[in-house]
Amino acid sequence: MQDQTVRVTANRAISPDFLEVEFEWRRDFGLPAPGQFFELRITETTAPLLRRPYAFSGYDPDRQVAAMVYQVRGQSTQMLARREPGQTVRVLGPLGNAFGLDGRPEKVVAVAGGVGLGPILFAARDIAAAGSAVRVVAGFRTRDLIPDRGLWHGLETAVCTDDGSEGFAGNVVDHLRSLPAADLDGARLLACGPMPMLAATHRFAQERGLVCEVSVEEMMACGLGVCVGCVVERADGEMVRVCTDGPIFDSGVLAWT
Amino acid sequence: MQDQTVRVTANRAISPDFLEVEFEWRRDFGLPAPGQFFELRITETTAPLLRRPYAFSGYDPDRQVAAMVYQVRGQSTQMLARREPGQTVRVLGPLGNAFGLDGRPEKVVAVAGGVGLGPILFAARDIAAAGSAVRVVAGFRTRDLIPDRGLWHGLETAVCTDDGSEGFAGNVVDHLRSLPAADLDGARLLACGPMPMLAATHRFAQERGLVCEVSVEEMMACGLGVCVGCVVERADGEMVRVCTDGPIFDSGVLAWT
Amino acid sequence: MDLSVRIGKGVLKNPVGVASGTFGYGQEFAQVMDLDKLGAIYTKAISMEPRRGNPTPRIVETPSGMLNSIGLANVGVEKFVTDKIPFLAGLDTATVVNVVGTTMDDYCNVIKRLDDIDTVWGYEINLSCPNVEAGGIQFGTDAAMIEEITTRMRGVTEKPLMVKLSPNVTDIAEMARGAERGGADAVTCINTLVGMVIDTARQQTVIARKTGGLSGPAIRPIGVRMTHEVSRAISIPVVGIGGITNTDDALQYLLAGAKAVQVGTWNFVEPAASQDIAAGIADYMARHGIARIDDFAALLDRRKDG
Amino acid sequence: MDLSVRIGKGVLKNPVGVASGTFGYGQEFAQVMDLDKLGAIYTKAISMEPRRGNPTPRIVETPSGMLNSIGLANVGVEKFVTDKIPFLAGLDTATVVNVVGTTMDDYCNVIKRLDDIDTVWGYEINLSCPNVEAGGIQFGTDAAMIEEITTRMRGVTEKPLMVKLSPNVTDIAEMARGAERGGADAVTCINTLVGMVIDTARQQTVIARKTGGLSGPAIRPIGVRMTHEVSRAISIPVVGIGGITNTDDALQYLLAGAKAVQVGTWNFVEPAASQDIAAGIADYMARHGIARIDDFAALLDRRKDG
Ligand SMILES: Cc1cc2nc3c(=O)[nH]c(=O)nc-3n(C[C@H](O)[C@H](O)[C@H](O)COP(=O)(O)OP(=O)(O)OC[C@H]3O[C@@H](n4cnc5c(N)ncnc54)[C@H](O)[C@@H]3O)c2cc1C
Ligand SMILES: Cc1cc2nc3c(=O)[nH]c(=O)nc-3n(C[C@H](O)[C@H](O)[C@H](O)COP(=O)(O)OP(=O)(O)OC[C@H]3O[C@@H](n4cnc5c(N)ncnc54)[C@H](O)[C@@H]3O)c2cc1C
Ligand SMILES: Cc1cc2nc3c(=O)[nH]c(=O)nc-3n(C[C@H](O)[C@H](O)[C@H](O)COP(=O)(O)O)c2cc1C
Ligand SMILES: Cc1cc2nc3c(=O)[nH]c(=O)nc-3n(C[C@H](O)[C@H](O)[C@H](O)COP(=O)(O)O)c2cc1C
Ligand code: FES
Ligand code: FES
Repeated sequence: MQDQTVRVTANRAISPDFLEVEFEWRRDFGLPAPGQFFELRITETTAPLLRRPYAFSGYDPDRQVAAMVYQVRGQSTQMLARREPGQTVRVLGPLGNAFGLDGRPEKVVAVAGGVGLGPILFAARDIAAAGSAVRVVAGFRTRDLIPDRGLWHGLETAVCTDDGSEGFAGNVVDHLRSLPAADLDGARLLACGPMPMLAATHRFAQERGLVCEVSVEEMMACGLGVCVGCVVERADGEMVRVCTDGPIFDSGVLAWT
Repeated sequence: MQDQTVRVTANRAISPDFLEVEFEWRRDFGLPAPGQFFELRITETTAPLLRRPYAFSGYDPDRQVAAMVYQVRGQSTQMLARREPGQTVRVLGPLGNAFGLDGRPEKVVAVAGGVGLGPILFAARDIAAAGSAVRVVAGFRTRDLIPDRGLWHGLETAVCTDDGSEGFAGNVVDHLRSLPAADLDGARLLACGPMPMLAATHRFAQERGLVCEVSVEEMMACGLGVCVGCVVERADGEMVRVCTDGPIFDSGVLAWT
Repeated sequence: MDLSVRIGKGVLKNPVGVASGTFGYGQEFAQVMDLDKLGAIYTKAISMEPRRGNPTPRIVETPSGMLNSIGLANVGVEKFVTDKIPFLAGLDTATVVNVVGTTMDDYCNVIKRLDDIDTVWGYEINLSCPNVEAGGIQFGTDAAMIEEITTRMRGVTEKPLMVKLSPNVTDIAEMARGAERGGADAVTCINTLVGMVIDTARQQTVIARKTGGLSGPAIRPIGVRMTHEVSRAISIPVVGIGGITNTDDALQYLLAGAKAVQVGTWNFVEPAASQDIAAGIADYMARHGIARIDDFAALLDRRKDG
Repeated sequence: MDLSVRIGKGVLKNPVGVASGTFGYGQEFAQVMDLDKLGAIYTKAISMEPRRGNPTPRIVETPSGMLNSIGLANVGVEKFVTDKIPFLAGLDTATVVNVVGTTMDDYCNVIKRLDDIDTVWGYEINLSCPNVEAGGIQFGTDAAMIEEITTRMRGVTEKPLMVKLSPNVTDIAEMARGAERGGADAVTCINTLVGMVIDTARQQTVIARKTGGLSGPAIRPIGVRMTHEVSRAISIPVVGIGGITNTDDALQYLLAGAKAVQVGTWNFVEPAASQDIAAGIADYMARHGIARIDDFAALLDRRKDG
């Protein structure tokens, strides 16, 4: 884990909804693993005050460049979207744990909702490179919001749209349900996206007796485990911190209310 | 007076101390006159919160571009220095009154300290164009801080350095004192710079019986005359607002303590 | 949909006003916005005699806020009547006169001088002044004193009377109850918090009078919280203020329990911001099926999704 | 030049500490900074029993600040002794334990449990909790209650005892005097201000428990002002805190009258910031010919240039 001021090397829209930023990440900062995140700060101001957590969407060890897929939501992402190549940001990481809690699985279905796509593609590429079978399921509201397909080049990917305007008509869990049972047999599910999607994926995994790893989002102040702001409840009643005990959890250990 | 979001067209260092920014200023915003100022806002954040006042250093009615010379002091000027051509800022103006309180004088000595240089050169060029005699006196700490001389191209300009490393050795008032009395006879003094320099110029003008117009700086919150934060005292005891009653005052009407 | 707000015997056509001390007497802003879109203009504080105000520096910026120590500089009530009222009278918006004094009589005398003027819609009483008769303790930090001064002012006017509350207290709800008992028609919540900035190079406070009032977005969470607390403690309307910059901020105050709002410091940053907030509120009401301002009060934390 | 600070029977090697609740128990920050550069680590609040804390969301950002409603989640004193003390004991910096409870006995019991442990340097008493024996009013908003609880704690320890003051009061100097009368060795000034943020889309407060404590640069002017006020009202040292991000901010507190400072929320933004502030203060002292921390007190507003 390192705290560094680094140069942005690219920053561009990849869909009407998503942007992708690339930035220097020297090997000696620590190699980012899929599922891990970093805390980004736009400097020169105290508003926004806190850093924001973002999941890595890829890492190129040769160029020593990391990537992240994001969506403009508020002040911090607005300011990030205006950063041009050559300008700097501050990054602290890699933080948190990674997908593959229990060792690298043999067969994986990786499910993405919204900007969850970034870490899911990172994980899928990593798993495919290690020789495991992997299938990506990515959900979008409508066809116009689907990013450049080059993004998942080389990965078996099913696109779902809520309005049926392209690919599978329905959400990602509807799609899982539509798959032949054999396709999922013994598969590990990985999921990243909004809470309701994670909950639905978890329930589906329970029904089918599958292990499901979810990447959880919670408001974070520190990202370092000290403020105790980002807790979620486990099924056993313990409060655990998303930033240091997660963000990846076996969905079976969490309390889903 | 208009409040507008405009594009920066140029923004570059002109000395180790000074930068010059140029930005769109449509004729219908109102033509800036020398001595007038505008209030600039770096958007997207509430820190810095308040706009900052800056004096125009020039206006090109053909290109419809205004200019301003500035110095990086705090948060707002730091952020401004990072603005690249094509990016935007918000500007409100033209505000305040202009040099030439009492009509256009025949003979002018225009005295600048620090970033006071911007409005002084604007005034000098304007006065020269109108056919009056004008001489510029510009003070700097040392030779290395003197900007590109192209800035005062075509204007009779005396450079002073506090350490004598170039031009006249001493401050701008020392220089005035060194001039043959005839050079100043009947001249109007214009002065823009730090308060102690304005006070010294005022005293000099009193000694010689000259009229002296000073551009006064005070902390401003609104720039519009409503907060009553920017007041200075007149010799008659009245409090007047720098933003709307000034920023240019006949030095004789102010209380110099 | 009805944007109007009833306060005592008066009605504001919409809930959005501009705060005392941040809008002068209206004139300066006419160049950049349409003043008739405002529900009310709260004037700079008016005292019986003109006041020069405090020495400079009077202003310093702080993170997402500012301190001011203007010292209630104003033209005095006579000049206000002759020089400022005529312009305000021509507007289609309520003129609420912010009143200050150093004795209870002072306050009453300002009101008496103005009460016959039709175009003075009502009063907002600024209690963050030292009471010279009570050894200089601020009018606004003692509930009994608030009740007494409100009662006395109530005796001299039937026009809407709002009491502006200081946030520099342990229990602001108690202060509000004092105002309500004294007969106020509304309370304004909040005035500035006392703050200090030190120039470490010069080893001096930046503000000449050492402390100043903190305003701006920095204090918004405090204003919203106090509005929430006060609106649950009294039954007269609360006018919410502190750090409002846009429609969303104004809606926070309305959801917290305010019936009207004021934009203060932000007028310095975006002079035309206030004119769009009333329209923004109307738009929100339309989208959420809210028929009138009074209906905001019941919306917060119904936890329909829980 | 001497950077050390005497508080009661203890000495801090330099005036810069990290605030309770913003630094965990130190361990997490060892990766990004040199903890031995700190004068003190103020631990997360410790209560007799472990506490789960409040429901989430517990945190929301505000302009140049944040609200937190962690609810004093902590591991409890026993686990603190077994799991956290060993790491802290290995550091060359003072461990100040921040203590909470809901009865006066609670507070005293935490201190009794810890007092024999050599590496516990002293205590900081967090009074922004409801006193269940006094109908839930906060310990920190009543000077008599502050005096009483301080007296009781003074009875069980000779170690440095600091009382942390709440800014949510009309007269913080009076609270400080209560602590001084009770026998405190210092006061910490300030804890968080109560604030609220409303999510207008969901018509809910963002914080699950509705209100949270406002901290960060937004409150710095309030902290500096209260430090100025308090340090003139008592003769025991004041530890200044609120919105400190760098040396200049820390110097504002020292010039206002503080003898030591704490960095809080800013640890989340720049985790290593605190380690450089002591050096920054030393540098300033060298440039201004200030021999010891005590000499800061006399510098403000001498108006040498006036
Ligand atoms: C582990 C983790 C990984 C994430 N990865 C990504 C990613 O790869 N791409 C991406 O676009 N977003 C990601 N997010 C969400 C990202 O943190 C928010 O989009 C970002 O904080 C928005 O900041 P803002 O200032 O633009 O918006 P704001 O105006 O601050 O907030 C907009 C919304 O974003 C959420 N949010 C704000 N601050 C935080 C915070 N400190 N922690 C968590 N959520 C917050 C809230 O729901 C808020 O309503 C991740 C969050 C977590 C916890
Ligand atoms: C009428 C007028 C014309 C000016 N023209 C120029 C100009 O042409 N070029 C230029 O570089 N500067 C000019 N200034 C000064 C300029 O406003 C400050 O340099 C600027 O505010 C610095 O902002 P900052 O955020 O970078 O620094 P900050 O950190 O905010 O402040 C640094 C210092 O700048 C001064 N300052 C800050 N805010 C204000 C304010 N609102 N009003 C006045 N002074 C302030 C204070 O002395 C402060 O200590 C002018 C000021 C006035 C009043
Ligand atoms: C420069 C300035 C002058 C003010 N003058 C007055 C005043 O005369 N009377 C008054 O009641 N409040 C005065 N206030 C307080 C504001 O009306 C308002 O209560 C406060 O600024 C909080 O709102 P804001 O955060 O939107 O600015 C003044 C505030 C500022 C910034
Ligand atoms: C997340 C968080 C948790 C806190 N927990 C405690 C606590 O346990 N005990 C305490 O006395 N103060 C606690 N505080 C208050 C801080 O110690 C400090 O007084 C306050 O945040 C103001 O300082 P700052 O602006 O530098 O953060 C907490 C603050 C934050 C932000
Ligand atoms: S964000 Fe602070 S503990 Fe997780
Ligand atoms: S800056 Fe507000 S009156 Fe001049």
